[in-house]
Amino acid sequence: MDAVTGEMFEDAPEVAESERLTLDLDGWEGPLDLLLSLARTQKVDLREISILELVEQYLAFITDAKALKLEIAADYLVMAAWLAYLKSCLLLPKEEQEDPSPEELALRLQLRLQRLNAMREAGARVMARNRIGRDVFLRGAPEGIRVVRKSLWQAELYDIISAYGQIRARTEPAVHVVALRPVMTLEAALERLERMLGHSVEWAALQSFLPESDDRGYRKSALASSFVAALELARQGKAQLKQADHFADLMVRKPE
Amino acid sequence: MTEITDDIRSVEATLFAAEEPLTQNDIQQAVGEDVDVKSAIDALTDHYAARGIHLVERGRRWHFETSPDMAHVLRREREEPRKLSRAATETLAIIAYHEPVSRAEIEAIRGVQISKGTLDVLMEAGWVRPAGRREVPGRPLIYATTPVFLSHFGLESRRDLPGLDDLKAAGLLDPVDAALEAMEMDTSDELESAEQDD
Amino acid sequence: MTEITDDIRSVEATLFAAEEPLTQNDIQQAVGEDVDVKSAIDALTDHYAARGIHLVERGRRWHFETSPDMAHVLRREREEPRKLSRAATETLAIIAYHEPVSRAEIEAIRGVQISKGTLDVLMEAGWVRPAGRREVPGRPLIYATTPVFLSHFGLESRRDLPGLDDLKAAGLLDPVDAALEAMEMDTSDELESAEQDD
Repeated sequence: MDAVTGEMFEDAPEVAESERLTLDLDGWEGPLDLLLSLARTQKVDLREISILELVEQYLAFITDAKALKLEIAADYLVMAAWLAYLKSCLLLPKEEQEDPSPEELALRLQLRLQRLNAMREAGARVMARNRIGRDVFLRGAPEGIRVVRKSLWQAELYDIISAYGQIRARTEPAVHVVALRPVMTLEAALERLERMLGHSVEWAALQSFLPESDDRGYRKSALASSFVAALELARQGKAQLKQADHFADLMVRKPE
Repeated sequence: MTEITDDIRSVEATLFAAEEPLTQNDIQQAVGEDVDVKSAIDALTDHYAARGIHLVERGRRWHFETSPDMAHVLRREREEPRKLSRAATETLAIIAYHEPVSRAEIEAIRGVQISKGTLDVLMEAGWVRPAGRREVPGRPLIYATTPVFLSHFGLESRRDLPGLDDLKAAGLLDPVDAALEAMEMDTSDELESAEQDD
Repeated sequence: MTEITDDIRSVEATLFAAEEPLTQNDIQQAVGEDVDVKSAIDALTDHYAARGIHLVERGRRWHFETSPDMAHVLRREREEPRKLSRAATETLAIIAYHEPVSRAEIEAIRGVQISKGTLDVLMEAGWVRPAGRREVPGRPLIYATTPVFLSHFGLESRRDLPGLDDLKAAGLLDPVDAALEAMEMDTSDELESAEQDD
């Protein structure tokens, strides 16, 4: 897009005024570009350029473009407004001028045009150099230099050993070792209850047969085991049981 | 030595820039009718015979190639230190502890499949070698460690590897058990405190 | 003429075989520690200066390319590199002559916004790269040219950019503000000297 319209202009910089008006404004890359193009038609060194004349040209150009009902981008109009203001300032008597002075504004514009022009010419000179693929050519079929990357693998003995430990730990069937708790086994309860019943024919609460202990867990275990043991002894006819009410004490004695 | 003429220079440049070997006719078309291509080729062949590049003819086509005795500059090795991946480390450990061992056995012990690349890496490192086949159905390849493995890791023999008891003593074997136990303790504590609240 | 040594031959072969320009270090790595690469490069540059192929330095990298005066022979039937748009050409010139330079600075010179595609085209060509950020509010990205830019346009270094010294001397690479300040200083100097003359 830019290339085509840009070349159009560069190939024909001397087109007559009327013809140039028929060009789409898109042919310029912004107002500064258009100003530079107009400046070049003054055919003087940019340092000698008459900014006032340039402003006149730009404003005339925009007015003509409007008359031709061309679409004009906003930034061109902004530049036109600014240039109109600059022109009026430049025409005013010096005493009435404010800061920055119109001369400075004009000088700034001139400096910007110089810079853009310098880069445009530099770009053209760079493009005109002996370019690879156009003026000079590289080797068509280079063999290429291959770097064969050989990995130097690193590992420490510790890595191997700890990895093995982790595999074993991860994959061994998990062995649940339940810590030994203080419990009274059923066998122990049977033996104990039977032995203690041998000494008494009086009714006594089951709790009274339990061993003394500060361990709640052990006491609970002893109670449960002794209860089952009492039932077993009753089944074997070695003990009698009675209970006055629900949740009342379970009474035990040796059969008469 | 032949004088360098523009004819020779243009044939030289044409052959240099060509993407494939050129016939004499190809060259003639490129450089134009007036050039004596054959003499230019002869002059160039002579000139380059002593250099690092030669102009050679292959099946009536000419091209430049690097001199055969310079092949070593075209291929060079560079060693890059790289850390062994987790999978490779584990696989190496299993081979070291269980050798000789088949791939299926490694996977069974690891509990995870291993990719072909993992064993390749270990063999490339020179630490593992194929050690025959297991005489079972399918005759799977079995792997073992190499002397390079022993020397790299500073081991006299595989017996120097710490045994399971050593690993356990070093705390390398029981992270899972310890965690489980800790969990059980927590649970019983909670139950008790719940009972006490009653 | 320099005698052809194996050192020269190996550097020659390396540069010939390389797919891209090589730094002196690249070459050293290819040919080995013992070779005096710099002297070999100098000898080769001399030797090839008269031939159809030249050894050239571009941004501290060396490569062989065809002699520019052979362009007419080689250009035939080859596609020209795609022509760069005016916007891209100017942008490239601004980056090359001002580097490193921010997008806003490029736009200030061109007096128009850069369309997104313009910088992309230059980066895709490998001529321009982001070169960090300017430590000013907003931390804008700044752009610079690459070694590929230098080699593509046949520049040994940025100092070879056409007219660079003249542009510098004329202050045309300075921002407008700086130029104005400099001019004011000059003017006041002149005024002062004028007053002194009175």
